[in-house]
Amino acid sequence: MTGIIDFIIKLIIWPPLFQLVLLPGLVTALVVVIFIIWFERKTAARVQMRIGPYHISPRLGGFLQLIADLTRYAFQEIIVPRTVDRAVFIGAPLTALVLSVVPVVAMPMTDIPRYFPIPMDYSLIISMGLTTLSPIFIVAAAWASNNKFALIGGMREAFVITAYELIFIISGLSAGLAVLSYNIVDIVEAQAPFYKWILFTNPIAALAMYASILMSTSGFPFEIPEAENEIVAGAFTEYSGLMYGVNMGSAYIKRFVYTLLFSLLFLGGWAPYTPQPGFIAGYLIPAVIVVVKATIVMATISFLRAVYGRLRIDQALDGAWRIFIPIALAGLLLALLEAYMGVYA
Amino acid sequence: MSASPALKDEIKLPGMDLKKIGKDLYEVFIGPQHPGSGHMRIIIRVDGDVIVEADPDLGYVHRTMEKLAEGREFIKVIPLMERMAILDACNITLPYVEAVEKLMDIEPPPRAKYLRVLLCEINRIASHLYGMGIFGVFLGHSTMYMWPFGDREVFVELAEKLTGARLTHTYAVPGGVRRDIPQGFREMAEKAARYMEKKLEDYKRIFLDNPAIQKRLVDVGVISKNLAAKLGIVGPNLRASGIRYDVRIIEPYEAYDEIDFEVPIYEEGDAYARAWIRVMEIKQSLNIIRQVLEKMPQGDPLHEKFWAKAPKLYKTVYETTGRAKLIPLYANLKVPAGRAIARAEAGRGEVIYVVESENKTKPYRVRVVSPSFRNAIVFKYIVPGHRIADLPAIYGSIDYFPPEADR
Amino acid sequence: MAFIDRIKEIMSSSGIEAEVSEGKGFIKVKVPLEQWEEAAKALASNGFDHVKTVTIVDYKARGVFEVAYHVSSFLDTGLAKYIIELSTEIPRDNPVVKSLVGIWPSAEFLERESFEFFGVVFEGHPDLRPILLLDEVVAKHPLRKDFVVKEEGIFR
Amino acid sequence: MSQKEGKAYVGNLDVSARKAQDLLLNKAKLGKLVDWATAFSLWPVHLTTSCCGCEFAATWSPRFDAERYGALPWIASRQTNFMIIEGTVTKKMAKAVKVTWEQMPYPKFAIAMGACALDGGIFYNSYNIVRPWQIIPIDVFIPGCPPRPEAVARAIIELQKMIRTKGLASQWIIKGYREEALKYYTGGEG
Repeated sequence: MTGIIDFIIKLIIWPPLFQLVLLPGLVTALVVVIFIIWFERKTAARVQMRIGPYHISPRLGGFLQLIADLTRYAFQEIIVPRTVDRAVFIGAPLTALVLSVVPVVAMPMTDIPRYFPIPMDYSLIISMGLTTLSPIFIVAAAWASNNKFALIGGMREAFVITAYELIFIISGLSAGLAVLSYNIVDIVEAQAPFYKWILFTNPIAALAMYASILMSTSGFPFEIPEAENEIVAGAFTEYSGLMYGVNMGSAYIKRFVYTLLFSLLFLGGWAPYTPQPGFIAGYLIPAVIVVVKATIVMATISFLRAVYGRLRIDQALDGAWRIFIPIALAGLLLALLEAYMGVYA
Repeated sequence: MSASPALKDEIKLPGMDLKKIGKDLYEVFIGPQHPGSGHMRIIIRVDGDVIVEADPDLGYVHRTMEKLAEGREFIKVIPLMERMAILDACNITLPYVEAVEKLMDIEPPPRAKYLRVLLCEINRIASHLYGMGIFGVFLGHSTMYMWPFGDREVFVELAEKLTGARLTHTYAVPGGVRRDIPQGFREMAEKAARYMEKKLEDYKRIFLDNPAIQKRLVDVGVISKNLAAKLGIVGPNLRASGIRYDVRIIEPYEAYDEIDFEVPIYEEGDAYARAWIRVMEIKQSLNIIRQVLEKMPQGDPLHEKFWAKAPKLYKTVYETTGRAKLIPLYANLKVPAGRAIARAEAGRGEVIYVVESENKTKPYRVRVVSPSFRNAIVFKYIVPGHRIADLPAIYGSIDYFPPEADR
Repeated sequence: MAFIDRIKEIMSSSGIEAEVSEGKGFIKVKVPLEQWEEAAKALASNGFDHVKTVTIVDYKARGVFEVAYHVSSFLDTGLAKYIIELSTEIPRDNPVVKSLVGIWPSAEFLERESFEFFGVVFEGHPDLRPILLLDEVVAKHPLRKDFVVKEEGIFR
Repeated sequence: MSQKEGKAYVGNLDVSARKAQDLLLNKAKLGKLVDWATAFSLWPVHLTTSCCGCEFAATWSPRFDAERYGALPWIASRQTNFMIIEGTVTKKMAKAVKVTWEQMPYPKFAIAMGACALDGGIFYNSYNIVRPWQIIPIDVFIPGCPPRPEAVARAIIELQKMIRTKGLASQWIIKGYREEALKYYTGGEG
């Protein structure tokens, strides 16, 4: 009997599973997403001279609003229209949800090897590679919906993927290049003093990566694949009930994962703190620090919603290929220079 | 696009008849349940992302006002026509009232003229703010939706103070206006004007000078001067194309010839100019409101023909509280036979009424052509050649209001 | 020279027998049906560049429809303050009139509207379809006087 | 939808979802939670039928801010559960109303706004209008022409109370249908 319990506990704190499901994984992502959507609605309301969600829980300032929305979605009818490709229609969003959280298994949240999910030397490249998987399934879901608006949304998503991925990867790699390592642990450790955050030493790459996060996760002003006034709800037009909740969830989880990577690469990860031995001091605290940093980055993305309108698809692609890719390359060059001069040596 | 040919044959839903519309084209129905359109539908044929053909399908809010007007008394037509554009109620019914006055050969007293101008300008500001809000949300700018809508409440409140109703004022009646100016209105209006001037700067900062918005609007939906005249579009859209046409200066009605104001003109004719022109017009309207309150003459708010016949109680109420109720005389108002045409500059452009009477209590024919209906032609001739994403930008920039177009 | 005389001159120089008279807020130019298009061309060539309304009035007692185009000018500010009512009469049982969309493109939607409300056929209109109503309502031609809705009295 | 169709690929989603809902609502007594969640998450679909849309928009404007009650105007019909009929419904629009209503997933509710939606209002003798209660089931009517934004907010609160006291949402999910709505699926005009 005790053997089984031990096994279960071991399984739960087995780093890959723990990361995927609990700490920066699904559960944390859900909490962060609930907070971020609430924050998004409340800040937008504040900028717009309103109150925002309130009466559901006056003492918490309407914090339960998202829980009510999710519960409502969970119990609504799931409509699967007859004209859709059923298998893909149902399968694609679920796959996208799972794949959107997968990159965290390659992101170490501490420098103690015992708590590494999967010890490897190229964790930066692996995690960036994994992020490219889930958008394909959004395109698939759009195609399977058999709806013109969804199709246009899916096409836009595909265009945007091809544009932002290059920026994302170039700017991510330039963070590693400066440190001369593609191991996230090395990158974070190199940024230990405050002034050595790559955000400060290489702001060009940070800007490019921030822009690519905006593009990839439909943040304003690049909210193009779901431009509601043009193509209704984009790829998710036909989804209802829980299926739509899954879609929305995967979009926000994707944003969360990207910002996790951003805070590891550019914001020093668990920087002011040095992990100590032990589970709490060695894993929980640094992980929470990274999550908090990621949440702050997400909050800035949310705030942009209140400030910007959306661009047109051709303008966004034009900006990506003609402005942000040169910027990302300039960041790479700067990183090369820093590596040559030995800033992080 | 669809699952399989076999499935296609099996499903026969209404409105799903498949027809071939040309190689590489597909048809998208924008509206009526679509966030990028109001209560109308635009059927667009798209090649990739570029619109090849657009066909506006109006009439989703056609409530048969012209027919119903033939069966109602002259005075009851005013609230009926008001429903056409309830956010611009005084402007949209004023020409009707003027046409009836022309038929009856009466002219409202000068104070009534000023009061009408006052409410017209309040309405114009509210209407422009509404249009700007809709424009903002069409570009995905939710703040630009909320700010003008919040500030519109200031002017709705002003109108409510003046007339007693938020939107449906029925303020101008043949021979004058329904109520006089209430106490404390001047201070309120002055405060509102000062507030609005401050907010216009904020709009400029967050919306008009916003690089993302400029990118979306500059050189989008360009209507050249000649094309604008040919298509017969009206209002701010016409003036954004460089044509100095505003009924307030072309054929000054009411007290507009005694008021000093400018009509902003832009030469570009694109969506960005149309956004700017509304801001500048709000500025001018604030200026007009200030002048009206300054220059307003004393006197009765109603023509003496009606005022003399008003019961004594009405006069006492008016003299003590400044509020005049509608005199029952209007119920069976007989209008001499003939035809009269009157026009006015509503928030969205020129509105024109043709009223024909047969010397009865009901009109023989009321023909109204509203600015939005005349602007609807833009969708057919300007939209093609733009991208799908430009459709909301153009739609928002012409400030199209379907109930007004459909009547 | 008064403006009304100028209109008379325009009409007579184009050889059109028009009755020109002054109405309340407009100048009425009544032309015979045969010279309908020429009259429109004469006005258009003199700077009247757009149509404000296409108004049809159903005189059931006389058995005619009066078709009236209210035209004016945007580009010429001298003309802009006048509204010219170009009107003609067509029989009620054969309501056909030449379309003026070729001369004034701004009349396109207005003519479509008149077509559905009165059943007046505008010959030569490029796209004569109902615009506001559903087909089943169009069949009744609702603005004709023989289509009756419940009228209301003073006290309803 | 026949039950066989779905099984071919991924199992029958409808049936399994219904079973799960049944388990949660009947066995786990989650009905109260669902009613609470639905009441505070009434997302009206973007379908403006007439001129009361001005006041509808004003209800969500900063001064009245109906988002306080958790109601967020949403764009696509599939993700909403609430419809406000804003004023007159013309014959042409009635088709759109019906289609939009059918597109929405249950449990769904409707508010009819304005005198025109009650009984035609000022357009009572028009040849081109229908009464919205002839085509979809209405929960709350708001009189007025147009109703003030406060009245719309009041109607939303009223509907929230109805959902929570009568358990409209949970009952609908348990049964799979709603008595009041039934006649609109069989004999209603459309």
